[in-house]
Amino acid sequence: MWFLTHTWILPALMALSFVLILLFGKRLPRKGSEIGVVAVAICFALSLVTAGSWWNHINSDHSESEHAAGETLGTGSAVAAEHLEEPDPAAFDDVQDGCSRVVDEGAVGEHTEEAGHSEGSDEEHSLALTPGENASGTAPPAAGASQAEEGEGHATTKPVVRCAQWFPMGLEGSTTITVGTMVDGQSVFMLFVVSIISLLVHIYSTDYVNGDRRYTHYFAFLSLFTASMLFFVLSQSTIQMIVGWELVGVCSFALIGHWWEEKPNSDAALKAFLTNRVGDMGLLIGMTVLYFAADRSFSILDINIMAAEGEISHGLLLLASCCLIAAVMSKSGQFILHTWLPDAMAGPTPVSALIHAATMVVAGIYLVARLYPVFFEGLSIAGSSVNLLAVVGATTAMFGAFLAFVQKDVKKVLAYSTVSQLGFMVTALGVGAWTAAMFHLFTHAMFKACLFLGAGSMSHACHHSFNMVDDYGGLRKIMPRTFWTFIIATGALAGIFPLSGFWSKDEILAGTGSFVGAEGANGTYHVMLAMLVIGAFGTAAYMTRAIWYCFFGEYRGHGEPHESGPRITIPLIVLASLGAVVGFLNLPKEIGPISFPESLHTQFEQFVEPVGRYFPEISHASFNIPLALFSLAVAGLGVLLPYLYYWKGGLAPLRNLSERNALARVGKTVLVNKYYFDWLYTDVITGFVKGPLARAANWFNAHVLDAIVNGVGKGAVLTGRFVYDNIDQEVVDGAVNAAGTTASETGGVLRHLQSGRIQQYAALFFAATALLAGVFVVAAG
Amino acid sequence: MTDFLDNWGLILITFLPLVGALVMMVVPKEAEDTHKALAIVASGAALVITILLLANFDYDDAGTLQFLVDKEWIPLINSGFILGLDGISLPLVAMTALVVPLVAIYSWNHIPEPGNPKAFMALILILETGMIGSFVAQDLILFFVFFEVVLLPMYFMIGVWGGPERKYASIKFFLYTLFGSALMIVAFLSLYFLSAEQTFDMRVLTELGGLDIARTTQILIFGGMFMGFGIKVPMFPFHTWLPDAHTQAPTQGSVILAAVLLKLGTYGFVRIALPFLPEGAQWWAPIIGVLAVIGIIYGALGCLAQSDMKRLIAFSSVAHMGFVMLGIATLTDFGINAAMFGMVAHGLITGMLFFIAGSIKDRYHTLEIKRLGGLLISAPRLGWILGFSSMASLGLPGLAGFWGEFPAILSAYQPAPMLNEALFRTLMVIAALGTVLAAGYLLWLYQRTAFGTPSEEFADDPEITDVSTIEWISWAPMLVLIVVLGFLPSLIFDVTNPAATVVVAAATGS
Amino acid sequence: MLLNQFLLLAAILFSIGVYGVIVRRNGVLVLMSIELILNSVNINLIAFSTYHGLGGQVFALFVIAVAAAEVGVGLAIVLLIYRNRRSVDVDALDELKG
Amino acid sequence: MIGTLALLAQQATEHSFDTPVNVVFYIVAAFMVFAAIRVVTTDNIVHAALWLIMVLAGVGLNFLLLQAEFVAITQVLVYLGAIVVLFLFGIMLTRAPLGRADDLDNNMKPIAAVVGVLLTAVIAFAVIRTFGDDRLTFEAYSGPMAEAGNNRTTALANEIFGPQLIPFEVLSVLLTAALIGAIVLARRD
Repeated sequence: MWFLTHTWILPALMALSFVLILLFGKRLPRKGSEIGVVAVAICFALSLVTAGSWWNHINSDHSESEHAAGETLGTGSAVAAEHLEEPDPAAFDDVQDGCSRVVDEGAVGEHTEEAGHSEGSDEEHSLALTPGENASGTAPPAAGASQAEEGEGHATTKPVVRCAQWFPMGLEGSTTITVGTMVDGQSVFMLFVVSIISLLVHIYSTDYVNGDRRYTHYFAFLSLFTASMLFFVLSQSTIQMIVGWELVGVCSFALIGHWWEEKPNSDAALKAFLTNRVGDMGLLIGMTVLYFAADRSFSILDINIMAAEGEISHGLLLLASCCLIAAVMSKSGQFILHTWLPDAMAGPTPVSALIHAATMVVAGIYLVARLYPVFFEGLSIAGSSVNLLAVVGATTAMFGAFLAFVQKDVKKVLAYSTVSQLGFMVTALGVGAWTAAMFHLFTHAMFKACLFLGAGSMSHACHHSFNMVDDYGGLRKIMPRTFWTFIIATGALAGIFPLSGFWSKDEILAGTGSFVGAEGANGTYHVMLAMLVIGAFGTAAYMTRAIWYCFFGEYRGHGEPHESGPRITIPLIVLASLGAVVGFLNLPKEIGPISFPESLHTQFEQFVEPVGRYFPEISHASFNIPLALFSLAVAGLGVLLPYLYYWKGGLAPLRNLSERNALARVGKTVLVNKYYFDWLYTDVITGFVKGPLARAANWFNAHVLDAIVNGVGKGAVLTGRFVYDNIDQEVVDGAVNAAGTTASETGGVLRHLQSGRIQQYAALFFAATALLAGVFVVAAG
Repeated sequence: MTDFLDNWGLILITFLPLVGALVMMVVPKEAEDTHKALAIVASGAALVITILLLANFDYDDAGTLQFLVDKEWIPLINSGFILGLDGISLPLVAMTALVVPLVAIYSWNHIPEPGNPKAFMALILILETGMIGSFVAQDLILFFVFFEVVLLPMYFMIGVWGGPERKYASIKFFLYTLFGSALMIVAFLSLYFLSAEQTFDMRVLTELGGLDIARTTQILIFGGMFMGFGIKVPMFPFHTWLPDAHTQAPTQGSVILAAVLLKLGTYGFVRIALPFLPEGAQWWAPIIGVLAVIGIIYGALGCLAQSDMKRLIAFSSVAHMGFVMLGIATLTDFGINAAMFGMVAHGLITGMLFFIAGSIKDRYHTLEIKRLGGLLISAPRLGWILGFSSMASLGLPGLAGFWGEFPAILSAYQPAPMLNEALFRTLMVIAALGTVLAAGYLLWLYQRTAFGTPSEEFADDPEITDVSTIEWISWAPMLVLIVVLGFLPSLIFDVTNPAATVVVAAATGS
Repeated sequence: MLLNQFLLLAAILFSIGVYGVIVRRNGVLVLMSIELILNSVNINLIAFSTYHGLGGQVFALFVIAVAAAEVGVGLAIVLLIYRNRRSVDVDALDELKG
Repeated sequence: MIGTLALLAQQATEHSFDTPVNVVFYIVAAFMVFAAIRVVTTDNIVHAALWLIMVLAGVGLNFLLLQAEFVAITQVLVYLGAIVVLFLFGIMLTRAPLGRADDLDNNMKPIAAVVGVLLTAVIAFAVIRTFGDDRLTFEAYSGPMAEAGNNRTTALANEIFGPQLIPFEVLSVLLTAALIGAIVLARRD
């Protein structure tokens, strides 16, 4: 339990590491990388322990209840209704007072001993505010009975929430903005993913960027990157999420632009940051809407509970989820805001691995998963067949895969592959397959990190080129370890049985609920299934193409490539093995006739998926053998066709198709130009804002506003000069002078009035006339 | 000790700098280092006393005035010498007391042409008196006097130590603000004559809350104040003095101008205009909101078109103050708090940016963005600080700028009940767009100045050195504060919140 | 037709004439501006004559005649000044200065 | 043309013909204002004289609209025929710069502009306030015209040589004096 209440140590440790590296890194023997590696290693260890604690937590609390989360939950709405009416009184035992208004006011069980105990010494808690009272005793003790009934016993996840007051707002602090940690299966599993990928990337980097210009800064920002992501993952309030979200963004900015001497790199960094800023607009607005919708609360728990229990109007939820989808689109590289992701390859390769597997892009998925009730209710995911989230995801999954076909740069292939895979995850979330999305995130993190690091390994060998078409080839024999790990990861990505990708992707496909004989899905998303299958086929095909270019044929580059050192290959091996086996963590309950024992199946689901008031009642699609075979066949076809084309020289009609067929040519041009989105954003939108629009504003400033001001100013100065020349100098000064010199000079004053310039007289005359006449006219009227 | 602070604390921080300036008068002009030291000592002493005041401030009671000084001043018109400190004044006083010594330290080896530290430092000290005085004055006439005291030193600073266009810029600045002041004093006087009790005492006027003043009259009087304060802020379309003044002013002038002077306007809105004239405020709030948002977008677009770094930063001020004004216009606790935070954050961040711009100018002798480049190579630390400040300026969470922007946007979603919700929600969306543009121009600036390799012109220029010790000393506190406030926003919100709720209650009549 | 449209036109012409009188430095141009003024007066006179009888038209004729005389004398003066000073700059004529 | 316009003007007393006359008036008026402004702003003296012709012609047209065709003709004859020619002579005799010249104006432009605007505003205010929507009826002409057998020029002559005889005589003396004076002044000794 101690580990669950003190998870703040993880981001704090990484942040400390950042500061230490920045301050002392350069003076250390290994230029600061040792601090980073040690810190992240400790983090990894802590995350493992935390995961263990969480496992104990959910099992010990519900040892008497069965984990029958699977299909039982989906059996009917009656269960859900009953569930809503009688919330488990103990569900929020582990939520500290003041962290969630709903929990404070509503059915709160006894204050657990741990919670009281944990408010011990650390400064975070000394700040803690404890408004609201424990309305203990109001909770009905009937929940236990209902659990016993029918053997349903749906276990309720007890999130461990700790928080401290960040700042007060409003009358007598009517709103308290809190900062803290919200620990449940979802965040614990993300802690694990982030820290393991980060650890391997750190180790890998010590070799990969060895001797770099800014080695120390590189590690400092890796630390900060990890810290930000951990901070984001552990967020207890939405405002904290925003902070983590943006910090992740700025770290990726710094790392993508790591080699900022060259303009393309800094351009890519800027593009990444600005695109994300566009999405952040949606984030800020969405969070604002949610804050007011949840009756002025930033607490994720509050928002989720209120959204899940229908206390927020559907319209507001829809609005908020649409705004947040914009944020997700930018952060997770979803279609039409994905353009920054491939460009982000300008950063060092380990950073790409980190961005694509565990941090930056995953943040968007995590955001949706975290606030899932908002999306689930807002988009009416259950029982529907189309919604924005699913459309965005499926489109991305399909079109991203197409784009990967025409890339020459191996990293860009992988980048578009990430875009496409993120599309899978988003679709999964969009169709209600929450667990499938999380599971795919998990498996994808492993094999995609492996692929990126493998690409880095190849480029390390081939003179820092990533151009697989021109500079690679035949690396199979030269770099066997890289080759085999790459092959395994590719197989996982393509969804080859029994590698991890197969299991997670199959779960997503089943989750669309569209395939014949599908059971237990939330809705029937036919279009999504079709697009995902096309995406899956594409994935297998472009990865096979990449493998051909990288590892087979003749070496096309120059110099003598060589296998990379152990600090590079060991992370590869670790990741490849993980990528191969993690799929078994979430085995279905039964595959046809074979049913797995309880301790084997759906372990991941039990670990990760929350059950309770703060999570919608989602159901889980069951494993479907025909679908699994179908998807396997699709992947096999995806491998087979390129195999015939490249290895065997077959499929002759397809060769140079784009030179013969106009339609194919157009298609290829569109793909090479990335659907013209870059052109639209850079040249049209940015160009317009930075060029004509900004210039127009500036022109307006200089020629209209300033001209008015200057005109008025000049008029005033002239009037002033006139007054000065004719009245002040002549009359007033004159009066003073005249009075001072002699009183006998009668008419002296008048004499000075005469400047002798007729026209001044005329002007004075007319002005005076006009004024007098004006006075009379007005007075007379 | 506490008694002493209670009675004399505010008087001391207000007038110590002035005393310092007077002492400098008797020191001969040639003793330049003495002058600089005197200025640092005088402003530093004010800072020390300010810190003592902060330590003795009762934070639980931040909504009421503390360390009150109430002396008879001009009994003929019921104007008293009233000074007081509450949650609205406190952050601004603290920031002023901090920024001025830093500027004085920075001046140690950065006296701009044509030299003469005696006059220069004396002006800075007089400025400090005026600024702190404005923030602690609790009497309209007294406030007005201090408000005007600020004007002249700044005029001379720009006009004497400024750039090539200094005459134009200084006169523009002077006339603009004077014009605003004229309308403002008229508003003050009419308030005096029309209010139930004929007094200039802000405490009384807050309590009256526009009682006995007809709605239309309130709107008119508010209009006068709007011009006076709005020009100072500066709000679109009265902002055109700002880019010129900033571009031409010496570094120190720019820093003080950005950090403190602009806040006089927003402070005036929060302290005077809103609580005194609630109905006027409610009528004007949508107008202010719209102008603020125009300012946000317009300032950002203006930035994108600039070729001069200092001018760009000046335009960014217009945008940032737009967020502050948007917060004020919502008449909500969130909005006012955000505005208060925004003022401090903008003061620190933009002040910092102007410091950097000044230092770049010292090294490169130009601020033309397209001639710069590769700052991270020529002067890495300076480049880092610039990057850091840019990030803070574009409202990155975790740094101070964010807490001025996000709550302001948030507050516009649900403005005070009597305001038009649809309008403000539109404004919210547009303001959010402003954050994108802000990122655009700042990163674009950063890319072109810091990234890349230095141009041949400056590649081996021996003058381009990294941050000097003096610069570190004068910058470090601001940099640290930007981070600290970013992670512990409660440092300011704790203080402003009680006072802001008072203002909101007064302005919305709830 | 409204009476006012003529009167307003006359007012505008008058003001333009006044502007010219104040602004122009060349004597001849000042005289031209005076002509503008006189003409605007004429418009007024005739417009009012539609209400008050033909006296207005008669006076307009008188004004035209006087204007002719005035221009004659005025130009003579300008000529004389030019002859004496080789300039017709009205600004330079500050003999009246006390 | 003159006849047509006069006819038009005459018809304008009736409502149905109001609009075309007004259209003519506003076009002429706008042009006159523009021309007058050019007179006082152009930096070429000869152009100023030419623009002045335009204004004066416009004034003549206005006279026609006001059914004062005799004055209109006099205007054209005297002004356009005599006075402008006199101006051109003056320009040439004073050796004024015939092309563009930059020093035709003094530094009082803003003041003059303010004065001008002020004057316009005051007059306009007074006029609009006083006369409002008064329509031109030309009824004052009907009596004298009936006396003169429906001939307006005769009526005008009756007026001049009737009630206004003495001013007319005085005017002729003035003209003679001016003539002599002008000769005296301009004569080269």
